[in-house]
Amino acid sequence: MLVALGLIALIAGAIGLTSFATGYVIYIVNLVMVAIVLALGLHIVIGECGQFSLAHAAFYGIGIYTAGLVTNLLGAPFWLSLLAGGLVAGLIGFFIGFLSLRMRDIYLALSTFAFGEAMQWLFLNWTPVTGGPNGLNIKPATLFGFQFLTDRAAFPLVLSVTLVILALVAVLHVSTLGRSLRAVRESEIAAASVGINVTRMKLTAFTLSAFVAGLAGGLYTTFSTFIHPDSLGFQTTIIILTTVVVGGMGSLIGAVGGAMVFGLLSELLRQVPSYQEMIYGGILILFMMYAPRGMFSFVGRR
Amino acid sequence: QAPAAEPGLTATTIKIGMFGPLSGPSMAYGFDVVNAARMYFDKINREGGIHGRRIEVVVEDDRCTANDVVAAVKKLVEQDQVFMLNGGSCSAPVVAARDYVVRSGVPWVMLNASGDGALYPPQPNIFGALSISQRAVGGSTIEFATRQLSAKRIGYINHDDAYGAWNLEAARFQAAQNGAELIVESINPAIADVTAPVLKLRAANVDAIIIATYARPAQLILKKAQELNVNKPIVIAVNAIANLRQLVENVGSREAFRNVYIQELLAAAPGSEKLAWVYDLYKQSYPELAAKPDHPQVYMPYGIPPAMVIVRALQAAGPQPTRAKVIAAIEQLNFDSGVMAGPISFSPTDRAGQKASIYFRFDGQAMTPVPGVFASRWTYQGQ
Amino acid sequence: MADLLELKHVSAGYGRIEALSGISLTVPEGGIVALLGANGAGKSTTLNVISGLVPATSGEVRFKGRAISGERSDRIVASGISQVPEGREVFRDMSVQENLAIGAQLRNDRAGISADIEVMTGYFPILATRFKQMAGTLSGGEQQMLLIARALMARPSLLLLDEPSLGLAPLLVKQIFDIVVTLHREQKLTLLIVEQNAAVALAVSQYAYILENGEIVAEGPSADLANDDAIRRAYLGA
Amino acid sequence: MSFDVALLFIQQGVASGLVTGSVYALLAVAIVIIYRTTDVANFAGGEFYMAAAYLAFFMIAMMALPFWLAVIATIVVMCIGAGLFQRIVLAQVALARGVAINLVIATLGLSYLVKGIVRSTGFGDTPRTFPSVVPDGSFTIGDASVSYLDVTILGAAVLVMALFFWVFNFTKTGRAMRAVGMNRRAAQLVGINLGRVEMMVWCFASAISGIAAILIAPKLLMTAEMGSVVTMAFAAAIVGGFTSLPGAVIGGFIIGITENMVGLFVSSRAINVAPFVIIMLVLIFKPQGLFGGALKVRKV
Amino acid sequence: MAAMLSLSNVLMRFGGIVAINDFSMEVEAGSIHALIGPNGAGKSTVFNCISRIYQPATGKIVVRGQDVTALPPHAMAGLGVARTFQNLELFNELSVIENVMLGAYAHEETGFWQRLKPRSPATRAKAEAILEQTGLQDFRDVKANSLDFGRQKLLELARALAGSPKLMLLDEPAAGLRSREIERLDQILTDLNQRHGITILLVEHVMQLVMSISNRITVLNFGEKIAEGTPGEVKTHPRVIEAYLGAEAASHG
Ligand SMILES: Nc1ncnc2c1ncn2[C@@H]1O[C@H](COP(=O)(O)OP(=O)(O)OP(=O)(O)O)[C@@H](O)[C@H]1O
Ligand SMILES: Nc1ncnc2c1ncn2[C@@H]1O[C@H](COP(=O)(O)OP(=O)(O)OP(=O)(O)O)[C@@H](O)[C@H]1O
Ligand SMILES: [Mg+2]
Ligand SMILES: [Mg+2]
Repeated sequence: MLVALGLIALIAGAIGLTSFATGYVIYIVNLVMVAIVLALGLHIVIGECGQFSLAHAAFYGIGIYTAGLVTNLLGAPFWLSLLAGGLVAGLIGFFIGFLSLRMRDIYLALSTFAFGEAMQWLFLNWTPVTGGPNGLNIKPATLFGFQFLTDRAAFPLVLSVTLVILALVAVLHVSTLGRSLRAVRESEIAAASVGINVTRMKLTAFTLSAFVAGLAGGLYTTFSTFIHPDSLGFQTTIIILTTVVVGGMGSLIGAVGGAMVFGLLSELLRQVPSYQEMIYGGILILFMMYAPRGMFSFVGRR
Repeated sequence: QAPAAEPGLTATTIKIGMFGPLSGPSMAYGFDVVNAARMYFDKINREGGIHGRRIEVVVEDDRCTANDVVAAVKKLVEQDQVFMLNGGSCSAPVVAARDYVVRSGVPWVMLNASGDGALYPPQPNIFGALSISQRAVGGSTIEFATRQLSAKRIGYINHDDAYGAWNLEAARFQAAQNGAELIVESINPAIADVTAPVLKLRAANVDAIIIATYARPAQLILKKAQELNVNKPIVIAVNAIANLRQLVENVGSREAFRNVYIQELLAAAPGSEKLAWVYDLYKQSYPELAAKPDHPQVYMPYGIPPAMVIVRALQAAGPQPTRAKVIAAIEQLNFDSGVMAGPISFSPTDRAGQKASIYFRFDGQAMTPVPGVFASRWTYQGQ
Repeated sequence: MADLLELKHVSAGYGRIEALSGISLTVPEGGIVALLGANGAGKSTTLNVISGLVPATSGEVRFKGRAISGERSDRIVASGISQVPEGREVFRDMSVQENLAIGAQLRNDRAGISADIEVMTGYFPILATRFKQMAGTLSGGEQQMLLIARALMARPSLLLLDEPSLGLAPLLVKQIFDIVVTLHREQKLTLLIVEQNAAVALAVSQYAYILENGEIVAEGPSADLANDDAIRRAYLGA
Repeated sequence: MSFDVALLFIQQGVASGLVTGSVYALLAVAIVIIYRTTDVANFAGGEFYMAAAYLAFFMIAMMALPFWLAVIATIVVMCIGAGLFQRIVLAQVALARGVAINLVIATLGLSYLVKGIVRSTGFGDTPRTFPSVVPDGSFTIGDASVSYLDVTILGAAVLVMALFFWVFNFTKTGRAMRAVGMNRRAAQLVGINLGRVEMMVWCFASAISGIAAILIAPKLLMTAEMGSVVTMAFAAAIVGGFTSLPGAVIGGFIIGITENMVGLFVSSRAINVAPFVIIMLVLIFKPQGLFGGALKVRKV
Repeated sequence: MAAMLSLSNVLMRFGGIVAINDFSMEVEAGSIHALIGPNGAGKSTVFNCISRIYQPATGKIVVRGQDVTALPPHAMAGLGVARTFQNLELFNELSVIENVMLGAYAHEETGFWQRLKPRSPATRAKAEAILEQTGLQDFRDVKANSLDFGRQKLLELARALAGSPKLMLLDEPAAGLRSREIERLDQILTDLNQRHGITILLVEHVMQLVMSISNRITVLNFGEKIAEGTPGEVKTHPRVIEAYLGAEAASHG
């Protein structure tokens, strides 16, 4: 109930936003929504299934490049590019999940970390496709021949896609599938004993998580015109991970709230340049010391 | 655009939006560059401003990441309603703001970003390369190696990033023109062990080695070259090595400097008479910063020429400036800053301001200028 | 006989849950005291408060006449209290031998330690045959024996046993209680035993407390309790 | 490529790789010790190393302390600093019922904090060095040229690693550390002072980082970003199995040598990606790393 | 009567240790069969082989006529085999009801899209009923790991029940329970067996329970079968007394 009310307030606020906010504010809001989708993707694999994946930025990047190229080369409408980004990322996520199946805990985390680093290298060096170190210029997204040239124009698009993804992840959370993912997180042996195919669940989580990260990438291309491999490294993964953990691991509200709070925080911190690293570090430490279960843990876990 | 009111303009002020890395890992590339431009604007204000208007600056941190550069630019343009932009120290991320700036029509003069990706193909309202463009760096070093050092086989170590891709393009062009062979080793700026590139160049028996990297890898390479007994001439391209004593200390021995040349973009060696006013002004403007170790940062003087460009263009645009007038005025500029090695000039088809560099021979103690100018011949040919 | 251990109005809990509400009990020097009660009554919590693993929210624990509540668990072990916890808490990736040795972490007499390891493998011969095996792969009963042996390695003056018979074969239950009684007799070891198997517990102990929902609801000499009808029905089966 | 050149490449590549590898190995040992005892992947490992280098620099170059005094002071200060971090921050995280990932994020916070502090001193921008332990100069083994500094780094690293290996596996303190890593409750019940052992672990690990910094800063130079080599240390630890000290050491050497071989025989561009490709290959074929033991089914 | 479960010549090794050696047994459908033996005899290992967590070196395991020796662990629930664990394997951070609902997993609709449907009311109702039956209804929304040990054991049983099993493998369900609760467990198991026709294979050290409810008992020692028969036969078997029961316990009875 609380959640539904909050959501409605959020949507209303967001729509009100377009009428009076500057393009800059809308840009930030768009970025925050991409961050939300990224956090939701990571939530699926870490929060629900308990598998540590540290390659989220790589899947995000795959989504961006795929969507960007589909837009650039085929002139495809935005939803096709978006979906393409999600699907390619999901496919590669499936493959990586498959390779990582035998690994556990820290080994799994670190092998995906290595994959992420390798992907960033690939983005930087596969010049004919990604533009390599020059970055890739992305043509504006289109729908029915209409071009989304500004943040304001793209905003309704970004908002609706975000809401749809949020709804899907929420459904996942309350569904049997979600419950069985959590069972794998809690005890693989017990999960198997009640008939859950642990391998398939892990693969599903990996694939869905990468798919959602790819969608986030596609979403990014609807209001951004340029991507550079520098933005797709471990730093980015860490930021997403941080939002999920500080928001509250395993909680949907945590993932969304964490992404919002940290997205805005990051923007606010730009105003205190010389101290921002220290402040950011300090905030992380304090949150872990006094609210390790998440800044929204008091709202109740969902 | 409504002719009545240009944004950022009042009868007494003109608002300029500045941005650069004021924090984080890339801070060294731009923090003091922003400060330098700012102190120059202050100086102009003290001297009466421009056509009776004071320059007002709004500064944003861009963290040298693409998303933050774009956020900073959008905030300056849409929220702060600045008249024009003056910012950007990191090459790859500034490109991210290109399309937006072009669409919004705001004049943008970069700080020290080489920004080749935003300068080629030329855009109507974007100007940059006020320290130098990477294309110019690459071409110039090859010119120097072939003409001055008579090298036929040239070892070329650059970064695997945007910086490196741009300077390599012009280096290849110039090498082909001058009939030299280029052996390229592209490394990651975060490299720890430079044995491989150096040893490979030694084994390839090159006549000279050009190092077009940041300071740390450049110093590691110099040191490694000494350890591996490479006795060919080494040219260090623009890379922020200003403190030459520190350079020698880091490399570990004067031995390593038997045959080393250093490319310089400033009009004279840092610390020389000619640039003294810049450093004095810095001390005056920022006494607290100046008291910190390593301040001003190496790139600090690079902030002056962009500020000069803006001041001159505003002066030329007359008492009723518009963005269009300012853009037209910048296109016409051609002046000697006294800070950079060569003149600063733009044209309707060329948005890169400064192309010249000079060379010193450095023996670990003394710097001896090498006479002559070594220019890049690469030009933008369309895509 | 002097009281070795004394709990005065001790309360403790987990977050909002109160697991113990002001219980008082005493364990005389050289005695065997049993603590009985249903699942969730707070028996393990009591032992953990004594061992310093769970802080008491109020009340006082005194050992050898000295207040030990609030002290760090290693200090409490050093003062002579060892616990055999429930839940098979062995060091899974250490060998049986190392598990025994680490029981004597606070001792420095090398010779004494290796002698004691001999003594333990005398009490529990199966441990000798598993000496180099990782403790995590032992069977449940083997782990239980290892835990008792490990606790004894500290040469405690008071041993807290949390359900020592749990998961043990009947023969072994008997053996373990025999050993416990032997230790009590030979080494003057004082014991506080938490046990589901009330019959056994009442048989070996001299005095017993019965805990319900964090409160002591009955106490008395074990023999008396064993003959009390209500107690019989509740704890000893038909 | 001629045979002679290939031979030279191999010799020099191995020689240099061993030295760089020993750097990775030292930092990897610090990471593994912490991971094994407290379950924390220490993201601030690189910043410990960076902070130690600046401390030493400050004492040697700015305060002109005698070299050995500065070395000892650096190690002591590092040890105390990391110990306090454990005691004040991590203990509180645990007290607030934080799990491993919370501790990891706390170390991440520390790493930002330390970087911010170092940068705000103004020292972070220019690459720096301080006098090395040994004189300049080099000699050759076969075709490979090796500097005295390199040999010292390698020797000292091996010594330090052997020492910590011994402490960890064969002393009472080490046994307590391992016990804490396996079962904290049980460790308390046998009389281990949890707080002290954990503090000691952090202290040890940061002392190792300190030693690494003093050895290596003259070779790799210092910047506020120098901590990024810890990525390679992580790579080394993973390849070696992440819970094994000898594994971390061998992993370090493997990474160091492979970097050079890839640089020499494939491309300099590929140097920085090589470790990650190795990680993936190793983990695909041995999911627990080279020395992480067999993949165990948990007994139920 | 048909065999619910049969093991033939199963051998399981860990490194050098032979945990089960050439072991065969049959569990009749509809019976309560106990597997007892000293600690470390290999009882849990037998369970782990049946539920496919361990792969025996040789031998064959047949459940309801189907050879399962090569099946993956998760396939067993679908065949109607549910189990509990000696040292507890609960979904610790999930609520009690979620734990029980997961027990019914194998019988819910399969397929990706069907599983995306929000919680099925049928499963929930079933879970509620089982909570009622096991007396856990007051703890419905409590996290599994904040229950006390005894109730955690009960929850494992409830979870296994939710799978509507034909065969239940119970590894020491009475450990940690006091007599009155053991009596209750006795009733529950008898009820399951007689009213619901569930076959039960029971590993247990509490003889009071074993002797009262088992139809048949197999005794394992050092991985080998040393005796098999009715409770009466086993109780008096000299090797069982020597290795497991001890003279006193046997005479009490
Ligand atoms: N870690 C914990 N977190 C929350 N509640 C707990 C925790 N441990 C125990 N409890 C609760 O405290 C109460 C007392 O538990 P305790 O373990 O002391 O009981 P016990 O008498 O030992 O029971 P058992 O015979 O089942 O072991 C129970 O209600 C239990 O649910
Ligand atoms: N994963 C494993 N690795 C090594 N040894 C094992 C493993 N699992 C079991 N064992 C060994 O196999 C033997 C049989 O163990 P098991 O757990 O089956 O005994 P059990 O009969 O269930 O005993 P208990 O009644 O004490 O639970 C033991 O000696 C044990 O150490
Ligand atoms: Mg208990
Ligand atoms: Mg067992």
